[in-house]
Amino acid sequence: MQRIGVFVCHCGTNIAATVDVKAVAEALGHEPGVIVSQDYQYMCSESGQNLVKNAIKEHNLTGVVVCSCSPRMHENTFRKAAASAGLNPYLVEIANIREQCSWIHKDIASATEKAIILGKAAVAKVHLNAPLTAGESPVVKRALVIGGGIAGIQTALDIAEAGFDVDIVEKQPTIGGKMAQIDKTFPTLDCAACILTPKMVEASQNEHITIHSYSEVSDVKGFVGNFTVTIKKKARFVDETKCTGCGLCTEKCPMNKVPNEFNMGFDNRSAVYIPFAQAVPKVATIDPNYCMMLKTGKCGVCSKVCSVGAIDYKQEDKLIEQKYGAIVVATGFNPINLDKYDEFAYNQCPDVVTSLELERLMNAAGPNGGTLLRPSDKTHPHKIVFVQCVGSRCDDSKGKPYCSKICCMYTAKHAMLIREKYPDTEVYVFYIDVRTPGKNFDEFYRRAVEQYNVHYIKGMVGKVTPRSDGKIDVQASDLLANEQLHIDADMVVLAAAIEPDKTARPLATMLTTQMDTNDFFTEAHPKLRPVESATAGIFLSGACQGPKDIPETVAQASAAAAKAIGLLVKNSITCNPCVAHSDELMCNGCSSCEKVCPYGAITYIDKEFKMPDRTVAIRRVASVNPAVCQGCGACTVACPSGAMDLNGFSNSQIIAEVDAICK
Amino acid sequence: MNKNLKEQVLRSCGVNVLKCMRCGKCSGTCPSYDEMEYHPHQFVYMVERGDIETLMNSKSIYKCLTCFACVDRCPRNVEPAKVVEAVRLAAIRQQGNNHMNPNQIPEMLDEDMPQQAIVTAFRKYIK
Amino acid sequence: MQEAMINKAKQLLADGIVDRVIGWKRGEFVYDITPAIFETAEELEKDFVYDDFTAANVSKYLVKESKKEGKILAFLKPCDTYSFNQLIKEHRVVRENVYIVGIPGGPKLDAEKIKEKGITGILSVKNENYTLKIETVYGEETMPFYEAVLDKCASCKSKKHMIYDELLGEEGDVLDSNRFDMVEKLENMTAQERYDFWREQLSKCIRCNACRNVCPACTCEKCVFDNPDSGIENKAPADSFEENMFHIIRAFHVAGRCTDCGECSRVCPQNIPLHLLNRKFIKDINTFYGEYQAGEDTTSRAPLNEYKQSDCEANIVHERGAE
Amino acid sequence: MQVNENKEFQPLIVAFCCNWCSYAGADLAGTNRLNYPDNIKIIRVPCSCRVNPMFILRAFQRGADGVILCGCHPGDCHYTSGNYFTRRRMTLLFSMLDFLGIERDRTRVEWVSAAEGAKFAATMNEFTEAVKKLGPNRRLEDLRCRKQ
Repeated sequence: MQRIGVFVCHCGTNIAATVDVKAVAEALGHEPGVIVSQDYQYMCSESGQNLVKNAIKEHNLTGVVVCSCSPRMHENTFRKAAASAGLNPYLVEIANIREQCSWIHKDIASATEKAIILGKAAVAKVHLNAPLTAGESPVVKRALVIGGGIAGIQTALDIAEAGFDVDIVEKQPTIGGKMAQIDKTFPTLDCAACILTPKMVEASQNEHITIHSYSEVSDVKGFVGNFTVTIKKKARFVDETKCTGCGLCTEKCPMNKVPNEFNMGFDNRSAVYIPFAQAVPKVATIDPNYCMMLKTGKCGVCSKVCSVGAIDYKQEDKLIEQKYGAIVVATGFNPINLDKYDEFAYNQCPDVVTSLELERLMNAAGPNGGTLLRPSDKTHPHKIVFVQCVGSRCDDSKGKPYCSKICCMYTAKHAMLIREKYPDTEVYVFYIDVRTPGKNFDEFYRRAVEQYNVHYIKGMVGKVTPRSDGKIDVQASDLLANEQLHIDADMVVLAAAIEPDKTARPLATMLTTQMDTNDFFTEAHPKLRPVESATAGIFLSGACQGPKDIPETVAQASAAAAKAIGLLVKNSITCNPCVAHSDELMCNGCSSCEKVCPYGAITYIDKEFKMPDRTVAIRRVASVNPAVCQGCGACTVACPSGAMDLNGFSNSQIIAEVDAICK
Repeated sequence: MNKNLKEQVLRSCGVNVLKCMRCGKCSGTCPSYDEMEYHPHQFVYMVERGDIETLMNSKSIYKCLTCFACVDRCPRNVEPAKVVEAVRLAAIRQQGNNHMNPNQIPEMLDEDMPQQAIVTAFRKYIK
Repeated sequence: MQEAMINKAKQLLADGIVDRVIGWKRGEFVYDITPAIFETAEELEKDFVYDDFTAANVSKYLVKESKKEGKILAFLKPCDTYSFNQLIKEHRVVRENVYIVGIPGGPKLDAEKIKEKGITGILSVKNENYTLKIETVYGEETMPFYEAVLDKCASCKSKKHMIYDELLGEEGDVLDSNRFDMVEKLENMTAQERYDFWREQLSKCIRCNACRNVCPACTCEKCVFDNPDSGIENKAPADSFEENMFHIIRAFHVAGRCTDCGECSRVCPQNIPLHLLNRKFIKDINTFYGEYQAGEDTTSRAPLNEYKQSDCEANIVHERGAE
Repeated sequence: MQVNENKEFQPLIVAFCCNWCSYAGADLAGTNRLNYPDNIKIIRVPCSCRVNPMFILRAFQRGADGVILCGCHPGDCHYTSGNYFTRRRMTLLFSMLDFLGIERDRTRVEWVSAAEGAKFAATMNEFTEAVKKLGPNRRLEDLRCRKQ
């Protein structure tokens, strides 16, 4: 038998002025199961709470209904009060008779009548409330960072700093990412390598950090605090533990005409290679697409010259399984493919390059040793045209709809560096808008214009035509001068839009995290939870979440680390008990619920059932992980059999409310 | 500003001029640029402002080659050539009573007249 | 065809490829053909039937049968293969335990339509050049074949098998059907006319649950209508609302999963055109969210388990024309 | 439908509001003292996607004259995608009710954010008016309940 207590709050005159609280208490006192019904001036005050607590103890209540302000205001207050009096906090229901009754109605009779109905609905619901206990689930004290660019490195360093083990998975043979390819950074113009490589070394030397380079995540199972991740270590045909990174093999390898991707294909590397001098880990990797030994079985030079015997042509891909409490995604970005923009002649003319290619052309460790030369004839360019917004800010059919954010600043940087080093070179920048929000950013851009005399022209380039004399005709409109220009340039640099790495989408599927239509990971809340994904325990770091420059990336990386640390320091996490649960006897295992769950909280197990005829049947049934479920209830409606129900908002509870209201 | 005219032009070209981000790529790409008093990006902007009579009175509307380079290259699919065509059409429609009246058709019909000629006459007759 | 099927079944049994066969056998009347399990060549010879009245979709039986030991042979018509595929998608059947032989489908006949012509006491029905020669206890009658075709066959959507291990006869094509004509006709009526139409139809419902029991999408371990906790449990409608509710909820539960096999209407003893409710959902799904045919494949997401950010708002229903 | 001339018909309207946006929007309407009719009775659900078509039919069965479902704006769902599923489900359900000849103005989905107290009140005023015009729900009601 239910023993329910009803407590009607006056809220001073807030409620009592338009609702006859005594009448409400009186009416609700006659509801079935209600054995005590009281009203009080301020129910949320200490004495009000004591009234509730005493009634719970005195009448041994099995449920409490408080008719007061919005549950968003004081539900927790009364739940805590109930708990302290020994009643399960989830046996408390609130009827909102202030915001949704007394404050919006003027007529006392009808407001009182409505308040009674709302109270009856709450009483009807509380009849069906079940005591709920928040579950706990342990936290594995280890984090995984996917991607070893500056974002991943920073996140890993910060997590390691807090004393937790952290693994970095990087698909390239070395960590470092895009920043390793960059020459100088804006707006300070310090050397990217000089600030990045110490961090790479720090990461490799940190006792808490394990770097899995040349590896990929191939499977993710589990949930917040307890992920099981399978990492595929691709065969590099070199024993990492033996290789000293001396580089002798790379010098002796006869297959030395492989386009060097680190230098954007402007020079060559050998089939066995170390991407760049400061690579971490500094270990050679054999490229199976080019190695003669692997392809034809004839060669073996590297194995002969290696003094430590690190070369192993028989090496195979290896799968490692590891448990993690938190996962940070830092998969970064790539410039888009420019094939569909014929008008810029990128595929026709070697002297039309992307900005990232220009970084390598200007880099001291690049193909020309830091001297800027035209790729076609290795001559010094005297006129360079920069084109902004190539593929950014486009209609969906023409490119990326978003602003790539970093192009305005790096173009100003390039223009400035070129003017500084080669004052005889004319530099033109065609822009639509110059966007420089950031500390010292606009000053930087103004310096390019005022101090370095870079010609900024408002207008988009319409057509780039390579001419037979080696010059490049750039046709554009100068919108402010209202004229069409032709510039005979020596080089054209395209600020290509950036997009998330191609590995991001399959990864998002494995992680059950959400992505937007551009394949950027979606944050749990755009304002308040910008570094967390909607899936608990998965955090976002760097450009995988949206275009970012280096300082923003590092800031977000540290923020993601802080969030991950906040999770890892806990021994266990308390779960919201208002979660979905499936009645195994009714579940069909049809997978509808799994499809609508935004958190990947539902899995299926094959379970044995004893049938009435004493046989045993194995049936596929859904099982909800209460640590992952957030309690939205999408699955409860997707479930055709009604096996899926939600604690705290069960089908029968809501129907009881409907019935009470519609009586 | 002539609101009806603007509406007519927008309806006949089917272009959403508000999509324009003023990059000027259309004008940067236009082969007739130097022949035109008003350039493709100005067409889009002036139609948006409703300043259509100026365009109609300009020779620019006859200088567009309808090569569609601007349509092809516009990053935001605004399709400026269609706007130019629509203004040109608006100008042609207003050139006196140069439309054939449907009532005039029967007396002009003869066996040999191709169907297409009749349809075309609605647009360009007399001119 | 029947001969070829019996031979195929006997051969597969003899070769040990399958252990059982699900087919059909005749009941009390010639037109009373129901699914049945055969385990030996003798049983097949004796009772296996496949004729113009063999319309029953055996896919649903495979939910149970495929979980038993051994492999079962199932003869599936094109429309049945959609149901089977959908059941694979929902993990309701064990694909490995079923050997599917695709057979040509209908048009199948509706005994009710023959009886409507006043022809009773039917002893046998023969199709001779699309004229039915019907032998009755009162003598021989004839009627045109197409006047006796089942409604579901008259608006057939596909003659192509979506899944099979082996095919008997020729493969057909997906058809351009007129199946939404009646839905459209109803949509064009006024709300009052629609209301009257459905009241008249649904008030005939006797809640025999035939539609639910035959439906290959209704394979729940326990139906919400049998579950006291669901809040809508009811065994028999007490009033007009509950008549409506059962069919609305049932249609909603199979929305996006219904392959439009038409079995619900075929088995309804009261001749309620239940398939129209399902087709309404299919038509809406096609218009609002793009063409979708349940059972066409085994992997795609059902429209109700998916969304696009650009989906239309629910008020599209209110904006569609006047009442 | 005839409306009783003497006494204005007072419809019973059930509003399902998601906890994070619309219920908070309703609270805001209250805080700002924005009136809307007492015909509206709100039921709190965690997300609009928790609302089962059965609940809506149940409300009609028990004598509700209108049901309105409020959730976060598309893209703002607290659970990221719940309201997108709601939108599809309710579109199809409402279309089906319309197909059965139930007056389409008895059902509605409205997106109300936690900041849109004014919109909440306006929506409820408007919806109540619309349902009042339709009169009592005769096409979908449980006769047993009316008899009492």
